[in-house]
Amino acid sequence: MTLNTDWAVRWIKGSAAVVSEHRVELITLDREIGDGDHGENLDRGFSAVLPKLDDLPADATPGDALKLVATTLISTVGGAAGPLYGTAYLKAAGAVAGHAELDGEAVVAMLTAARDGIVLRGKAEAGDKTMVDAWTPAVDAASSALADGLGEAAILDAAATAAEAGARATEPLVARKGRASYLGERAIGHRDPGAQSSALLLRVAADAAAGV
Amino acid sequence: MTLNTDWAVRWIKGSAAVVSEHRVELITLDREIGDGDHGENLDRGFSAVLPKLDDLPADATPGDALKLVATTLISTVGGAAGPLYGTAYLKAAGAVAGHAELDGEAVVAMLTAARDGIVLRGKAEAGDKTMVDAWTPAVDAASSALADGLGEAAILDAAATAAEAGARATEPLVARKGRASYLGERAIGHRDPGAQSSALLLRVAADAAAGV
Amino acid sequence: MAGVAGRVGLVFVSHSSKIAEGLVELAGQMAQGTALAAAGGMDDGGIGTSFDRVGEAIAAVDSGSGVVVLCDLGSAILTAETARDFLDDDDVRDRVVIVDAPLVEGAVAAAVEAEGGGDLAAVVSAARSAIGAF
Amino acid sequence: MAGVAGRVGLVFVSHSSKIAEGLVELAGQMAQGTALAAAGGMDDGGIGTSFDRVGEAIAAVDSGSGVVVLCDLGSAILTAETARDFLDDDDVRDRVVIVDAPLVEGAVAAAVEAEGGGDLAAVVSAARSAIGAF
Ligand SMILES: Nc1ncnc2c1ncn2[C@@H]1O[C@H](COP(=O)(O)OP(=O)(O)O)[C@@H](O)[C@H]1O
Ligand SMILES: Nc1ncnc2c1ncn2[C@@H]1O[C@H](COP(=O)(O)OP(=O)(O)O)[C@@H](O)[C@H]1O
Ligand SMILES: [Mg+2]
Ligand SMILES: [Mg+2]
Ligand SMILES: [Mg+2]
Ligand SMILES: [Mg+2]
Repeated sequence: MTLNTDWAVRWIKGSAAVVSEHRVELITLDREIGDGDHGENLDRGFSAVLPKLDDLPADATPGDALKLVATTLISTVGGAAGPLYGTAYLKAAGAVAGHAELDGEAVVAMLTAARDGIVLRGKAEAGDKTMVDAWTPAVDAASSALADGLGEAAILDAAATAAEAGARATEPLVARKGRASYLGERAIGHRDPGAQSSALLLRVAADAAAGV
Repeated sequence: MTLNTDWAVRWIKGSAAVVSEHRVELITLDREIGDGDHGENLDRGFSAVLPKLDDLPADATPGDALKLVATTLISTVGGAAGPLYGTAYLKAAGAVAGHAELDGEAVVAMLTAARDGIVLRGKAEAGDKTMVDAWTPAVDAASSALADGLGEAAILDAAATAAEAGARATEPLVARKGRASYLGERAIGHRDPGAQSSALLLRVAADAAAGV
Repeated sequence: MAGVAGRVGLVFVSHSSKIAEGLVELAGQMAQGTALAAAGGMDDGGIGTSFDRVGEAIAAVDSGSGVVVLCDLGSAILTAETARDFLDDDDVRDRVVIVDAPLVEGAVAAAVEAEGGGDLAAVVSAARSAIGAF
Repeated sequence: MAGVAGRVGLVFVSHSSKIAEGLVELAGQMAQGTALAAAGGMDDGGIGTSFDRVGEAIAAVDSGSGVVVLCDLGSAILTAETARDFLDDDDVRDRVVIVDAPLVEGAVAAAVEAEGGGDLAAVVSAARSAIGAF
């Protein structure tokens, strides 16, 4: 039941679909406490990834597919999410480089590397009201699920569920990184758009694995 | 031998001529330690004053003529010299408002008000390598000349001579105001363009009075 | 955008018309309901500052709640201060504040504060404390 | 302008192409012999930052003496840092410094220092200490 490149491609295609579907929601969240482009940025980025998937060689690994996402997002997103997600996917790809199939341990390594990449790039800490507040609980939940002996799909499901809770938990926070930090107390009551999109993307990863 | 509106108009027309004549010199000085537009800025400003002199009413005072220069320079110069000289001429005009003719005391009051206007606007102190370094010695020399019982023309001549020395004395200085302050030690050895143009303008004032 | 009732307006004074206009774009992204005006370049569009453009920009964004003016270089501050001094109406003059803050960073911070309904003092202090916020 | 031998080059990263281009104009007035490049806007010119534009701008102004990159907002810094990380040549990467300084004020101060022949460290420190210089 390990996760192969087909899974990775399903995850990426599903990400493009979910980002396009939630475009307006993400724009609205970002309009409240940012510049209102987060949905557009991610839609632009993932739309640009889709045609490139066809060029992946037959023997491409999941890491190869993630690397493709990384470079494409970096080149096309145009907002903070570009370098942040780009670095996340790049580090995730590095963590599973060479693996044709990802077992539970590899999945946790991948998620951990992604989160570490975001932190390396953006230097946000937990509670700063950023996408880190979705990723860190996701990584923690995935590690616990692995320790509990769960399989890949269940690990990703735990990660997604934790990310969703983490995104909701950004609502009462004041932002200390990103544009929302300009708002001070006025950011309170609004969910961080990047945390929300992170939860969406992790849910797609879990859904893509659930069918395996 | 007091100075009337004819004198003021001769001073202004002569200023336009001398600024146009020294355009390249002032540009070159400003290129060394600034952005190279001081000659162009002043030439634009005084050229714009000339046609307006024709609109001065027959009973205009010297102060009215100076006020015309002030508002025109403020609107057209486009660089620091605009608000600085503009404020200088405006305060000078205020100091002699209502006088049809300027005696020595009025001349000193006019020069003092001009210098004070520049300081009020630009907040430079003596030695900051700005036009203040021409104006302050000029005011001091004019006051001494008045105390020595000299006439208007001789007062202005003393002021011009002191301004010329003051402009030269900016050469060894490091700038603490204006664009040249970006250059640090590299401003040493270059004459301040605004101090130089100030000396030129004061010399014209003296020349215009010498004929009286 | 014309002055917005109850809200502080902003004027961006730059030697470059492109910088001033670009700032209206940039700050406007996070302050779509706030009056922002560019006063860049000389009257002929060349590099320099224009007394008239500054005066017009102040008039354009003033709604009675105050105007914050940000400038790029010292000579822009001199032009802005002169334009302020020449305002006919004492009340208007008293509510125009020229802030010595980094232009771009101050503009975005001030725009966000104005958009949030901050008063003149709050917008001024947002501009001043801009740097390093993000 | 292409890289100038022996001189530090500058890159201005802004979400607005107008701001970046205006800065090349403004800083260029006092640094006519220094390589300055605008990396403003997204690839399509919209408001945002472009990884490719930053990379190309760095390559354009690099003469081997170092490149100083100034940015408008935090997300521009993230883009610039990513572009720097992706430079193929380690030597080039080591001489590209992204400075956290006010964009306009830092750009002018850095440009003047580079024009005067200051080395990479001097240009970086000029940018950092820009505010309030004038
Ligand atoms: N320094 C940072 N560290 C982590 N996440 C960040 C940081 N800065 C911004 N973000 C995330 O990026 C999101 C905004 O993305 P986006 O709208 O695409 O960028 P921009 O703010 O440039 O318009 C925020 O909601 C936040 O989650
Ligand atoms: N704060 C100031 N106080 C007094 N004089 C100043 C000040 N700033 C600049 N100057 C004068 O202005 C001159 C430059 O004028 P100009 O070239 O027209 O302006 P800019 O620097 O805007 O291009 C300088 O040589 C200096 O004499
Ligand atoms: Mg955004
Ligand atoms: Mg954006
Ligand atoms: Mg000049
Ligand atoms: Mg100039």
